[in-house]
Amino acid sequence: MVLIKDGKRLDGRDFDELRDVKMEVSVLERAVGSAYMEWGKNKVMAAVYGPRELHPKFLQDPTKALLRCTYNLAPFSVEERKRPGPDRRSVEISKVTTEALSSVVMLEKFPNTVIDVFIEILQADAGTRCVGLTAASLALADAGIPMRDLVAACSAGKIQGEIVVDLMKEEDNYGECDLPLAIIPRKGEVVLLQMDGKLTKDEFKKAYELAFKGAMKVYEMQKNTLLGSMKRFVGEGGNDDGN
Amino acid sequence: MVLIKDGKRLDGRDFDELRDVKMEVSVLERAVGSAYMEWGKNKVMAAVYGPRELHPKFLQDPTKALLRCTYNLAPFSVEERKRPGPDRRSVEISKVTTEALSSVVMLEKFPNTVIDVFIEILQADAGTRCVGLTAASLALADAGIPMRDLVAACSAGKIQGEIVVDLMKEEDNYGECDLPLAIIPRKGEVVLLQMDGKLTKDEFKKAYELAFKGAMKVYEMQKNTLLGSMKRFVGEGGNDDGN
Amino acid sequence: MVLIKDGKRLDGRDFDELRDVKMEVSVLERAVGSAYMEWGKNKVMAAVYGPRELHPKFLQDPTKALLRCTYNLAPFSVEERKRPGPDRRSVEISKVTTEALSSVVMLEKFPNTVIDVFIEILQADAGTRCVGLTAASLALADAGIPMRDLVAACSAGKIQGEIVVDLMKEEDNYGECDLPLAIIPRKGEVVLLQMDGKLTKDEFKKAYELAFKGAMKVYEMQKNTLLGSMKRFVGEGGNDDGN
Amino acid sequence: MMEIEAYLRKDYITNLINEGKRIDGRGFDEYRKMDIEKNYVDDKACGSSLIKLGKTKVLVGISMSVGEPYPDKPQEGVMTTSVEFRPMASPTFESGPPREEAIEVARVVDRGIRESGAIDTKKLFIEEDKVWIVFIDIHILDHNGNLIDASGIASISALMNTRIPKYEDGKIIYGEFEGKLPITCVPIPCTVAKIGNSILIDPNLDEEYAMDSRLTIATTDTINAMQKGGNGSFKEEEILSAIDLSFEKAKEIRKLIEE
Amino acid sequence: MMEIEAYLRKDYITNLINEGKRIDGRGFDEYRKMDIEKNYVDDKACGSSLIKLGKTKVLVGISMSVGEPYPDKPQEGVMTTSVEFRPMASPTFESGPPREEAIEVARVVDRGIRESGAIDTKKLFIEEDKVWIVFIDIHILDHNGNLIDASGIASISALMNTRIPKYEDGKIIYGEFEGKLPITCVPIPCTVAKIGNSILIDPNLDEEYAMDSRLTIATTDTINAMQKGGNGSFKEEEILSAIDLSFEKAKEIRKLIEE
Amino acid sequence: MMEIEAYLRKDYITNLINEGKRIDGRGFDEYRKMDIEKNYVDDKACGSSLIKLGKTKVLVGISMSVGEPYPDKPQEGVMTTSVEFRPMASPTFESGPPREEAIEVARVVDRGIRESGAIDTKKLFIEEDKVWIVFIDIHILDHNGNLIDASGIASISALMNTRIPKYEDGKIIYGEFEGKLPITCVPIPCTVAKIGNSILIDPNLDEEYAMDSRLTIATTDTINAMQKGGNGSFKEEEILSAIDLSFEKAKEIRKLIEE
Repeated sequence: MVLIKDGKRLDGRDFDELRDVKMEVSVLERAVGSAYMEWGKNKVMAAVYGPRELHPKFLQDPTKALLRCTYNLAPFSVEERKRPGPDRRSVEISKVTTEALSSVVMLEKFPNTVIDVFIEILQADAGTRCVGLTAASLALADAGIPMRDLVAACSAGKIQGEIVVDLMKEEDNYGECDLPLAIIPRKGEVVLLQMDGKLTKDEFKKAYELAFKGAMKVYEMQKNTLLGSMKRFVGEGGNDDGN
Repeated sequence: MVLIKDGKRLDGRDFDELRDVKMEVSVLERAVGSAYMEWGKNKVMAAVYGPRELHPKFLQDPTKALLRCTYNLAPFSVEERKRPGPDRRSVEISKVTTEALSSVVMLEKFPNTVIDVFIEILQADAGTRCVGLTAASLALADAGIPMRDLVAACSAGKIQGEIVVDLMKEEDNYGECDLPLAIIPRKGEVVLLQMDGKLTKDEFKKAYELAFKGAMKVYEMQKNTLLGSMKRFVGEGGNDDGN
Repeated sequence: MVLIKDGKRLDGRDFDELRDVKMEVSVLERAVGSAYMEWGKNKVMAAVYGPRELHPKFLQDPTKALLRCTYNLAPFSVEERKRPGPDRRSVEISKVTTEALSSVVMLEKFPNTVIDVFIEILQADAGTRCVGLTAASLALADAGIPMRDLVAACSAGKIQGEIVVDLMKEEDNYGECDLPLAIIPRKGEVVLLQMDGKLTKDEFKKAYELAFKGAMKVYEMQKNTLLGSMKRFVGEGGNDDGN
Repeated sequence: MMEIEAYLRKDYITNLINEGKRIDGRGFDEYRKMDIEKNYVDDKACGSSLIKLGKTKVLVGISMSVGEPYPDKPQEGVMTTSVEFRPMASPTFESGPPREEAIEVARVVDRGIRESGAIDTKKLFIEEDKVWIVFIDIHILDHNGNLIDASGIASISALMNTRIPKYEDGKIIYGEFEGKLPITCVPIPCTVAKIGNSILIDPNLDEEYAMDSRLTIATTDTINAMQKGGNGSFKEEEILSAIDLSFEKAKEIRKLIEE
Repeated sequence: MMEIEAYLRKDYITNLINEGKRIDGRGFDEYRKMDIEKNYVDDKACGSSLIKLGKTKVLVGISMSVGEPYPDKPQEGVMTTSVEFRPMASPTFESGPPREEAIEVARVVDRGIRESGAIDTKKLFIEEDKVWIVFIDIHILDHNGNLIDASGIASISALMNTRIPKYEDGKIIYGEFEGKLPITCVPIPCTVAKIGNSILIDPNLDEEYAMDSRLTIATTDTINAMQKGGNGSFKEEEILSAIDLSFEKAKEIRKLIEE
Repeated sequence: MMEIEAYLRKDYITNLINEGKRIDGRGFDEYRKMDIEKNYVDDKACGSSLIKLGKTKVLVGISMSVGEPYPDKPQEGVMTTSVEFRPMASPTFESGPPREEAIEVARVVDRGIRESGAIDTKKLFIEEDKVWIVFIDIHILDHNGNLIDASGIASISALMNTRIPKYEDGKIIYGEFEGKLPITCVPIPCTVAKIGNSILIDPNLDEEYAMDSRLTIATTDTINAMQKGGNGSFKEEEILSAIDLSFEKAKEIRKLIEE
């Protein structure tokens, strides 16, 4: 399958160009915090419950909260129906997502509790773990959970010998490598990194830089989204707004 | 398949005629209360345990007992072996049975406890949920659990355009509609009602009346059975009985 | 399949001859006690954890420890891969192994606790439950758990009409009967006995005696192994040993 | 288990209902605002609909695959309905296999569609031993009451916009389509709750806490499925009037989703 | 876990046994009253038997279906034995998959039947890759001790009255039958309990609480299966006398079920 | 959950590392003593290796069976990797299905082998719809740290000594072999831990308690798989130097297992 033609990718993007990204917070009623994202054809929802008491009690940690992220692919989110329930891939993604977010959430403020983060992939088109993690980070902020920073994610990869950012489905399927990355932007450090395929060290460096820059763009969007949400909130509560 | 011939059903019954029904209580040694029923070819046993302490503790309700009914179809109770373990149908029947009985059992008398009702379908021939519920009601009475009333059940349905009471297997398989009903006879109100198939509102009314009357007949049998059991009990304990 | 030729078995053994047996204790770092055995082509490891507090609490017995043996066949231990996880055979072997060891372990010394014994069959070639039980007994001794005696095991069986000791795989597959036996040697009594196949009473007596004598040989090896281990321990700790 | 707050809320709602009022100001025979976004999972699912019923949000996706028919109906396609109470939707939902509440929703929705013959399964035959399997997956995203109606309405809406993928040489070509799923009628479930002596339609979450029992009636031009739930009881006349109300409301909703 | 009352009961039983008495007055070599109702599930199962052994009640049903043979025995039918400790039967039984006690009963009953060759599985071959599967489903209804014997006796009794359904054009015609299941012999399990230094047959529930160990021996004209259970031990002479007792009792029971 | 002792140990290790020392005296770029026993399960498995990495013990066995290919790769064999954290290996491991830690080990090991193309799966085609399935079963026996490297190294070592059984008339003849499993390259995973500001290779159990995060890099002549774990973070330069270290160490280990 031809993935690059005349220096452009299948959907016309440049090598360092992200797909369209949309973000929204406070999209659910019951959850304490929530977020919705569209990223290319991906559609993802994230919700936060807690901090709440952890049961059974012997799992409680008197020094900090337990963070528990659950990544789930809806049966209809992919072309060939996915059987409900966690498979090994979902369990692994849940684990690395939990670890990435644990680096920023101030868990020490809520001993003996659990904070649950649920990520639902409603439509999947490559890069879902990056979208899910980015949305989860927004949902935590929306829930008012204190964090040292946001987590922003983006992937890079290699297709037809070229290093490009933010693979879409066809690029993921027929490409040579995928490298999802998540960062804590203020420190500029990596909290999620996975990779599979074939890369030399130099190619890795290039892919790393593209993914990093992509994540920084995502971070700006996250901040704007949360700012917008706060403005709306201030506006709604204030006297000078006619809406 | 011809279900009605010369105004009679396959087994010679009239449209408003029940199959043969047999009832017995105190049939098991270990259970606190128990009942056995034959209804047509159906053979059903019900047993009650409790009120007993509910574990784990966080499930306890300090204002009332938890009632928990479990409907189970034995593997050999149907022609094509049923795999052991609850399927979705059994889970649903257990739920509606629990709700129907919750309307009469004085749960408020036994806070923090659980009352378990186990229904075993040993041979199945249509209408098992009605038989099971009727037997469960007897077993609860046999266990001495205080109740506001008994629950009596009966189904009606539509076969070859006719509304008839108490479908047997062939009528259920080849008929157009099944409507199981359970009532609390003294108030004359409905505590279980399910239906699937096709019925106009008028047909529904007719089916409802047939099922209701059927359930009232079953109620009379229940009372006689319990009365017989009590008499036997009094008789056994008394001096004037030579048995 | 010809199992006996010129009065000798497939591998050249006499009817009352055991396969080669090797034993070793303290083979694992994390476990409190452990043992490794080779017996013919069987390779088996056993490990002991505990006594440790038993959770959930309502399982605790204030009068004694709970002993819990788990027998597990590694997927690659047999020619046709075994699916991971306990099957009914493993559950049964775990149960009879637990019962056999419960007869000697001084459970009354450790109320409210659990002692876990894990048996891993790494390569299987008939008689694994005997090897596992023998190794488990060594691991318990290695863990310093007080016992009234060791448990030693050995099987006998019938092949081509002859009663022989310690069946190997081909003999088990094509033979007429298998009889695993475990004894507490000092009392000379039986703590594990299973059998399937066809045996007259006289054949049973003969098989019983062969298995019993086999188990007594195994018992001698167990004692030597533990003695060797203790000597090594004394030697390592003492001043007069240059190693 | 119910807590003090739940009891107080139940009392409050019940008193309100006894005064003829609902907490959100609706009439007793009035649904919450219903908003249906068709083809929400536009690129991957064969059909889908996202419903917002008040603050309840349910997403239904339809997947098509090829499999074996039931032995007793060798010439017909198969439909199967699953509900997942995603833990995102409520603090009381847990990860894991569906519990009895979710199974009940799945089975009631399934019965309405199946018994009305809404899917023309005879047209889903491919060749001997091969038929289309229609998977209806109901994903509860935000639980604010009346999950049965939201699920049932979103399901039939999703089925109505479902396309059948191309099938060639024993393989499904996802992303290419051969035609629409044949739908013969539009079954709509309507649920009423009984609180005290009042019957009201489309209970919200607070009203579900307060209700003694509920009755769902799925209709096309006939009744196709009924399900009573809850620990309370119904009088005959209550049932009959609920039937009338169900036929009437179903007509309105049918218009909405046929747009 | 054992409670005070259980300890007291155990003491009481043990003392009684030491005095040569059983709590229900039986001799040490005496079974409880045994009552077998054949064809209990007369209309649906292929075979069945309800046994009452004292107050223990076990129902065994036999189902027949068509499936693949084991690869190493391509010409033979298959049998499989399952036991369910229904929660109805005892306050200590729970819903859920069989636990180790139930698995042990299933496997011991299975071995007695399988190793004796009681079912002539070679006659259950249909055609290449198709053989009859015989499902033995043991349903414990009331647990008052000695479930192995009750289950094993009811199982062989049920097998003896099992009919093979008609099989035509690749389909089983339930309700019509082609003949009886071929049974070659009648394996009977006998269980003794050891309490103190006494060996007694057919322990009831109280005696099971008090026993140190038990030994089951399933026999036809030879021994076919043995299983020692419990935390205690047996002497050789105890085992040998249990074998004699098992052969003798099996003869009596065989007469009863062959009636 | 972590206990006081764990915190103290973590402190102790961290301080030591900050002083440039490791608890077992190794250099930061030094593996523990590695001992590989090939063909450990010599008589039953198709291939196997027992690795001792310091006091960590992992046994990998390879089983071969015949099954269907993946629909999208009908001409290629299949590999599948499973890890069992046997409860024997650590007081914190429990019986039951693999938990997330075990799944992560399995998936990281799997990716290193799969992405490097180490198994020439195209040579595992048998006939239409029939290919060899290669089962890699990783059995953790004694957990003293760095399970990913121990598992990955033992896996490729086991694969390198795996033989393909004979396959005749649709049946596998176990015990007879047709040739060796075709292996094209030797992927080796190397794991570094970050403790404070130090990066050190092959963390032992104590160091795993103390580490903030870890990074695994599996290499052949290119990088084939990477996995960051733990709640901490990595700087770019730390990742780049870990890559260099991984290439270098993999070469040494490759020699060891190719012996």
